Amino acid sequence: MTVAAKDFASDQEVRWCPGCGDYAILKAMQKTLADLQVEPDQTVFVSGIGCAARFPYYMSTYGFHTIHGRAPAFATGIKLAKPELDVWVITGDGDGLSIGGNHMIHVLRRNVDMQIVLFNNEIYGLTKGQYSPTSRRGTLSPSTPQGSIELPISPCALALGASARFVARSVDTRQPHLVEVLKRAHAHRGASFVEIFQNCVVFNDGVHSAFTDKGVAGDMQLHLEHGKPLRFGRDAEKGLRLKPGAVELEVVTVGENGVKESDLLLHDETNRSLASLLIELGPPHFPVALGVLYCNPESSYEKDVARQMDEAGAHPATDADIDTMLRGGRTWEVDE
Amino acid sequence: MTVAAKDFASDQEVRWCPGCGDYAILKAMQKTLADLQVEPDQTVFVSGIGCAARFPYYMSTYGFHTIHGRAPAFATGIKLAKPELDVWVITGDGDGLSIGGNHMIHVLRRNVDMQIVLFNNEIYGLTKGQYSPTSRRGTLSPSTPQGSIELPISPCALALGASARFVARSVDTRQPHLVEVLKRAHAHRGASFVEIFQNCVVFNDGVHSAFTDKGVAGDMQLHLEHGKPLRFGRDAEKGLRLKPGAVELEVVTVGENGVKESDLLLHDETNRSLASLLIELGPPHFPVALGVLYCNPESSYEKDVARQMDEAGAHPATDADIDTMLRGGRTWEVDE
Amino acid sequence: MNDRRRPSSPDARGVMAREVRDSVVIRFAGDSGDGMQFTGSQFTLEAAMAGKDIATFPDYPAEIRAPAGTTYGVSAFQIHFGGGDITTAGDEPDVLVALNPAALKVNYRDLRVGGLVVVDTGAFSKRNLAKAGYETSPLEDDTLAPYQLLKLDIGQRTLDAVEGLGLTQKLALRSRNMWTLGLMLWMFGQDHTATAEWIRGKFAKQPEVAEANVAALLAGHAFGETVEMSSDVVGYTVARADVPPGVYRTVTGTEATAWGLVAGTQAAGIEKLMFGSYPITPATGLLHVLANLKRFGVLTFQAEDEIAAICASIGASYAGALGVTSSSGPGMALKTEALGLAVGTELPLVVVNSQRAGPSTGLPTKAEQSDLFQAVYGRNGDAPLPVIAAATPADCFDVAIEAVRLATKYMTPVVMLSDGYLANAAEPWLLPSAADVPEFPVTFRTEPEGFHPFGRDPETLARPWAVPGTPGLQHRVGGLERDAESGHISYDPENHQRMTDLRAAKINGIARDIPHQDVQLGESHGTVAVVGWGSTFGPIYQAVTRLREAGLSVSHIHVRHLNPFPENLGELLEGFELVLVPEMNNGQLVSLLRSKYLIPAEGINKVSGKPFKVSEIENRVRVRLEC
Amino acid sequence: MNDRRRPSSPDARGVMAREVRDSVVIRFAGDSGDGMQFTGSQFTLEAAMAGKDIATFPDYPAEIRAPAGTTYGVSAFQIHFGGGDITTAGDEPDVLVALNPAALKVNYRDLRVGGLVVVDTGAFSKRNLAKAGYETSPLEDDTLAPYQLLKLDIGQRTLDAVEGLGLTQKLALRSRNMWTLGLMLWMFGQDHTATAEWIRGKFAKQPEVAEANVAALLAGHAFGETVEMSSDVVGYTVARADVPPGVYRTVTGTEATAWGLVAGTQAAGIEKLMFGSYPITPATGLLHVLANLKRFGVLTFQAEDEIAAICASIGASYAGALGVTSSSGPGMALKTEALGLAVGTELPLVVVNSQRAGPSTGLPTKAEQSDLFQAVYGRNGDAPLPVIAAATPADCFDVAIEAVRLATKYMTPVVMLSDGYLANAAEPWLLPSAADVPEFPVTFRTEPEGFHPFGRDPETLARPWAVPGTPGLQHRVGGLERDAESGHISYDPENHQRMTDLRAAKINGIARDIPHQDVQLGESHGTVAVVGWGSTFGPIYQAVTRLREAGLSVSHIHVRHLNPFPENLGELLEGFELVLVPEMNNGQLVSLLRSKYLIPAEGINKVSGKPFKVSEIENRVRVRLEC
Ligand SMILES: Cc1ncc(C[n+]2csc(CCOP(=O)(O)OP(=O)(O)O)c2C)c(N)n1
Ligand SMILES: Cc1ncc(C[n+]2csc(CCOP(=O)(O)OP(=O)(O)O)c2C)c(N)n1
Ligand code: SF4
Ligand code: SF4
Ligand SMILES: [Mg+2]
Ligand SMILES: [Mg+2]
Repeated sequence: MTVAAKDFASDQEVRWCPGCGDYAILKAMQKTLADLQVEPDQTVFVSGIGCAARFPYYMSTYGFHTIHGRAPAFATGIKLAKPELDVWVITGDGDGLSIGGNHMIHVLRRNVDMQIVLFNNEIYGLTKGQYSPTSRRGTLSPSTPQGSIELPISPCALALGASARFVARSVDTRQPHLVEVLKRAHAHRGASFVEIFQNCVVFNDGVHSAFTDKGVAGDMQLHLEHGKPLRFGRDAEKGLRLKPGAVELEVVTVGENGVKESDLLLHDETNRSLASLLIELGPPHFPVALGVLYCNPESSYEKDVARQMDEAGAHPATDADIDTMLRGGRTWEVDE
Repeated sequence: MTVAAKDFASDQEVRWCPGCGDYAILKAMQKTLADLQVEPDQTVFVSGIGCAARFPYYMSTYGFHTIHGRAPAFATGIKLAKPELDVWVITGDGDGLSIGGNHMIHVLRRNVDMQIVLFNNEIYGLTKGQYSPTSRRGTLSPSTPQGSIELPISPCALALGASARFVARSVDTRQPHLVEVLKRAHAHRGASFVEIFQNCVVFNDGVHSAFTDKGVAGDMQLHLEHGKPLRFGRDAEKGLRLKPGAVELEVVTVGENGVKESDLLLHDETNRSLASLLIELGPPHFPVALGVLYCNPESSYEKDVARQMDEAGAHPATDADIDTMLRGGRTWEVDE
Repeated sequence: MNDRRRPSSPDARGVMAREVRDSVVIRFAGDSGDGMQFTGSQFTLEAAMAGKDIATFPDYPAEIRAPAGTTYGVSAFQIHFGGGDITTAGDEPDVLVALNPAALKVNYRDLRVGGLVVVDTGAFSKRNLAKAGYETSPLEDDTLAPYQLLKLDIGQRTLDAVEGLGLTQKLALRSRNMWTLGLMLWMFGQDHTATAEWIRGKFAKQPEVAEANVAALLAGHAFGETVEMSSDVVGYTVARADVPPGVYRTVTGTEATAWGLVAGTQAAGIEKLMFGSYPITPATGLLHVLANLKRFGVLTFQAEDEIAAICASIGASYAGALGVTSSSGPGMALKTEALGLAVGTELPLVVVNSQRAGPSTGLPTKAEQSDLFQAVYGRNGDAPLPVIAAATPADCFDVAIEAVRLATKYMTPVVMLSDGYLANAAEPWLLPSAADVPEFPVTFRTEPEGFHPFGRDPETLARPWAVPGTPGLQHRVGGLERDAESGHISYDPENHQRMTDLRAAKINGIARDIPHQDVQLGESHGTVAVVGWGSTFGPIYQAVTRLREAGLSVSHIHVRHLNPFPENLGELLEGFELVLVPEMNNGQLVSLLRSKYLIPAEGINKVSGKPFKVSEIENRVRVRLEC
Repeated sequence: MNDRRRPSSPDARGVMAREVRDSVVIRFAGDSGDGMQFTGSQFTLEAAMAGKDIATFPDYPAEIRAPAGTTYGVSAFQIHFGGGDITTAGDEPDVLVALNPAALKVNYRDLRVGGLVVVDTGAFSKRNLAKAGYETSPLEDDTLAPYQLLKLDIGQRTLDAVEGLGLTQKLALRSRNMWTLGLMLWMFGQDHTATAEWIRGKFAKQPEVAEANVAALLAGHAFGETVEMSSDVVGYTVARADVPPGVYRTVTGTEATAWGLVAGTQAAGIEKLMFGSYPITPATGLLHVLANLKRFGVLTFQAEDEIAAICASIGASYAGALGVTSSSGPGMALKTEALGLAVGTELPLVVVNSQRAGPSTGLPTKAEQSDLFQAVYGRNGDAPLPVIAAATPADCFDVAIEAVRLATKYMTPVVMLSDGYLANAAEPWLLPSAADVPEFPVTFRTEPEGFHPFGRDPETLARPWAVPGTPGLQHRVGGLERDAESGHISYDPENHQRMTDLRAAKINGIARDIPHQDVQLGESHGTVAVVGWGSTFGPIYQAVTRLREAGLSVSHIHVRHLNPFPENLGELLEGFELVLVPEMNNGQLVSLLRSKYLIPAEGINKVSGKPFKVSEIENRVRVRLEC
């Protein structure tokens, strides 16, 4: 029996603001799971607190709406207790990078098998619009009436710095692309990190429009494909290459002053340094790199734990030999 | 009146294990401050908890031994309250990267003017030797009797991922080098991050010897100098260059099959991508890059805060006009 | 409405008579998007300026903007205004304004029987009825039988009013709330000029929006006048309160707290107030208000989490500023470790807890008093600190000043308890002048001679405040137990005992430095003492008033200092046969009182996320007295 | 030594007579590097195997390895062994072994007058004397006049013993402690074969080290025999305890807790115990022990901090494992937010708190009982949960099982209180057999029909445990208030009241499911009840024994269940004129008792980081009775 996208919708009314980018992500997720034909009862959505974090309530799978910033830790415990479960973490830029930054970097480093999806709207939505760690300098918000002054954090750069093995990006409203990225994340064994550029219509409307608006998308989005040259532009006329002898990318136009496609850099998902170069790109001078930036699998944490359990000759506690346990070590007998 | 290194020693007996690398760092720090002729009463050492974190007690400056992992937050408050103070944060790989990882990335991102010195001994010393986030895979410790299974975190890679503007490395026992690095960190306005490879004789003896031992140092240490070619080796015969057309470094020997010094990559402290390439290097195939990996100043947080205070026409609270404050907004008079 | 009628008489404008009322309770209800909070605040302002006494209760949903028309997206604002001293927002509205079916459904049951329901019929479409879960329209069946019903197509009338300003229908309908406000202002004989001005100010950048809102406001007001003769809209005159003369404003607990903190900082002679915080409902407002007070020496720091927020504030205090932090519910839990450090290192710190319904995330937008135990006992180790609580929005000003006084005089963290109700509720406030604020200047240690970081003032047992940057005072402090003199790390058992005793003695000693407990209402001994703390002040006060009017021997005692208690509190309570303690929790103050004074105090508890109704307390006391 | 002398008689080995003692207290003291903890444990083992009853008190510094020879680097291990039931490590040592001047300086004052001091003269060099802050050698002046002094050049004798094994002098001297142990074993007529074996096992990889240690051990023992005739070393025979027959081992609180958790997991029929923790003194030991129990279904997770540790454990429970976490002091404070979520979502969880001296970082290696308030009250909101405490190292086994029973039967987090003393102290333990462990199998929900995530067992009020992966039971849980049936988010005021009441009723109901409070010693009514909890059991028990021997009407009541209390506790306490509550805090249980039962209980408090001495409690009770 097959499950349709709508089968992944829970009976709960969705409570985001009308027009919120989260609706599109919810739909994309339901489509993804339907395409993958995953079993709702084997799937768990874990979240922290925030608008994004309400996500699990709207899925017909198992769901755990935990506390602010800690979802990766709960998810780790779930995965350790029941490795066969399919675990997704839904978080926001505040939940996952402000209060939750530490758990984020450690779950990535540990490489626990789960998909971590971060909705980046560059604002604290649920608490009514304060700037977040991803907000650009100068963001006006109730807590920064003169504009924020901190350098924003790049979620993917941080993930890479924390030695994540899978890092990807997509956009809330680009359903086909988003679904593909989510499938790649799901296919990856270990912790996969997906940043979704999401629009908060109420408190940060249009914050991503410099590269998401229909008009500019072509020129401002670089769609990555492993092994393919880094091409973009309305008619894919532009491309990226390494500045000769320097560790720096530059935009070139194929055809113009003798630039051939073969001069362009090829995308290599397994090259960490290339990934970090691509992550830094963005308006006005560069396009935003979307898709799988880095994918370089390593054995996952819960698998290695299971292996050590086996090596240690683990039994279920239910048939553990308590007497052996208590008598392991020096004992003596006192008789009548 | 000048201050000597010994003037920076407090009256407290130093309580680290005999032979601990921390002693050397303490000496180097005292020499650094003496060379810089800083004023002890204008200097504050802030730390969390751990062997490393005992550091402030041994300095004749002001010192605050706070709680585990939170030193950067305390230091931020100190700097905001009194920007003229010279603030140093002393932390360990557990204090600064395990429980304290989040504050670490945010203080770096905010770029608050302070020097953060992380003693990396790849172990939890004070709690008697459990593995830490920087411990290599397979580390045997009381909590990992079968060896640790997590991928270690690279402190400098994480700092860079968190958009730190100054990242450097040195070794506990290489005093001249360490003193130079500490001076550079001190000269940098904004948050400077310094990783010191430190030896825990009791719980992780010799963990860094693959590149710190006298015998191998020459071949396994790459000393960075801005603008200079990346050369290393006992007789500086070796060097690094970019693999043609790829984002990858390779070791070459100058003189051998036509490699000229001019082929070597020059160190550029301001190139973030180069820094991340260098950070990844290490035994067995590459040397460990020491010195200033990245230095690219940006206006610092507490300065921008001060600027906004001025723009807002701030007065000291002591001569704030309370009546104006209370009457700002709609008021009305009720008369007899 | 208070039913005592007076002979009707020509009112100010000399036209037909209005009915007279002592006080009225109105509740504005609509969608989160309908601007009910704004409508309510403006009505509050106009009423206050007309010399009415006032209490308000804003009640909004946790969702930012739930889908329009759903019951969980309903936002409401209740205001109780008139003569006499009004201390609660009122048990039962006399008038309910419902701008859509969901708003009606959620609120009508609270209305007093015979009360007036004003609905916008234009919003009662099939779709909206369905969204609210109504099969049939409550306007057609007998749902509203017990009430007077006033049906108006407010939407249409608003459109008419703004016609010609060239607004889209969507935008035009945004002014429905102003039309409604206009009508209500007329109905209760209020002016509307302040509101018109206010609107023009707020929408200065969008003149057409400003004009639309003003037009709607005036139209609503005019509507009242024109239909005046018809029976279905009656005007009322509501009594003025005879309040003391002076300059007034409306104030919320959040504003009063912010201003009190600044005033306290000045009173202590400290140059900088460093407020470190991380957003959380309902504490966030304090961050927002303080972020706009830089001019007065306030520096705000939005940290990465609550732990960093309190740590940065402690760091600021260590460096000579006044460190302040604030949070609610889960965020307060995260601060407990660092609070222990502030206790151990004996640094001043003010922690403002805007309590919300728990446990865990609980009900973020609902008020509760369930963090008292946490404030007094919620740390590892014996870690005593002072705890005080505010009673009303305006009282937050004085309590915040007191918090600063205790923190700086005794070198200790202080927890100030507020709650989600106080934070958002507004009341008119007779403005104090700077001159009224008590002075309690701190002295920073500067003399190196004989300096001991943990030497103590024999009087207060406070240690010196020695700030980095002071020549010759270099020293180290930390969380490990400190030698009673030098502050150096000390593992000596006797020293630990001594320090533990000193920390306890210092905080207990504060009891000698606070006012004796007074009696709010009634005699200082008698049958029943109703003892309260925090925002239950209003309902308790009214309930006790009524009980006393009914001739019962009941007194009201309101405790501001919860740790330590005023010296005479035990003795005072001994004077009553029965001590009843109403709390919006499962019995926290009551257990502190029982433990400390061994009196058989009994709790009256409500944990529904809503404030007590006066009648609830009144009845519980009566019931207890009968049996 | 107990001074009651018996006629000396030929001992086992038929040689010259030994003096006979009921029980003896020895303290081994030296540098952190001298292996005193190891020496003490081995002596413990030998004594226990010889059928003595035993109590020990390891006392080590916070510094890992402070510079050799300094007073703050001194590590000590005290053991009390002999006949009769021994429940404390003894107030005053009869014998002090001091391997350097610092060890002597820190410890000699505790020695009973007339007691024996054994020193290694080789270690009393000028340098070491200076390090310990001695101008003149205490061996030369009259510092030790009140005691018997036995001066031996242990260093030299050790070197002689290991000569020929080709060890460096540095390495050779490492065996000083074994030589000393050998002598002490001889002095008290103990065997040494187990130790020899143990050494060979431990140093299997370094045979020369093993041999050196064994050689030193034998030499020390032989020394006793050979110098036997001389007066300065006398042998003793210490009484055996007549303990019940069976298989014994020595056990620390940490080990017993670990094993109890595993036994409890099995008793509950759960396959996996998921222990999430972050290292902290003195809780860390539990992580170390459990990390070696994978064979028994234990999975350990060292998290990045305490918050992640408890959250991962809650996640594991949510997924059907038994989630357990553990910490101390500051680490416990960090868990309070997540604890609230476990209360709200009603998931089983065991939290083991090895209490240490606070506040804040406090004295990490010293024991205290000052987290009781935090355990019972230290969360935001009304968040009730069960709290139980262990009395002795072995008792940790039963208490851990009880914690698992309550957590799984009532779907609630449970706090188990231990402390730094229990964690490290050892006692002989008559091993239970698996068969003795009670069974309390959980039933995981599998039936979709009529499944309500927050439906409740009418008996226990526990909600069903429905684990992800179970077909048809998909549901959502979280920290926002949940509908009493469906578990969906509910902002309904009545529902919040109902859920608050249910949460309270569920925990209070546990009182019906735990044993009635019994009396440990003495009558169930009388003049004085001395009420204790946790590790003060031993000293209170001894003090009450002595008071009763002195004919006073004093009873000992030990409370294991601290929240809720046993149903009959109040009634029981009513039966005494005076209730005294000794605690290693500033009065926490005493205030819970006063508040709950309105009895004028009084505290006997000690907050020095050291356990009560029997005499301290005895005297405080006597003093209180006189006046
Ligand atoms: C411990 C704690 N601190 C603070 C909060 C308040 N809070 C809830 S969500 C949130 C930030 C949400 O921002 P983000 O993660 O970006 O999610 P969004 O609402 O933007 O989707 C905050 C500060 C909380 N619930 N708990
Ligand atoms: C909140 C809290 N958790 C845990 C601890 C215990 N603890 C103290 S130091 C430390 C780790 C120290 O490791 P590191 O930072 O690398 O410092 P090192 O001792 O190696 O120099 C831990 C886990 C603590 N003191 N406080
Ligand atoms: S506040 Fe922003 S993020 Fe939150 S629901 Fe509304 S639109 Fe979406
Ligand atoms: S444990 Fe290691 S890090 Fe700590 S003091 Fe000893 S040697 Fe140094
Ligand atoms: Mg966001
Ligand atoms: Mg370390």
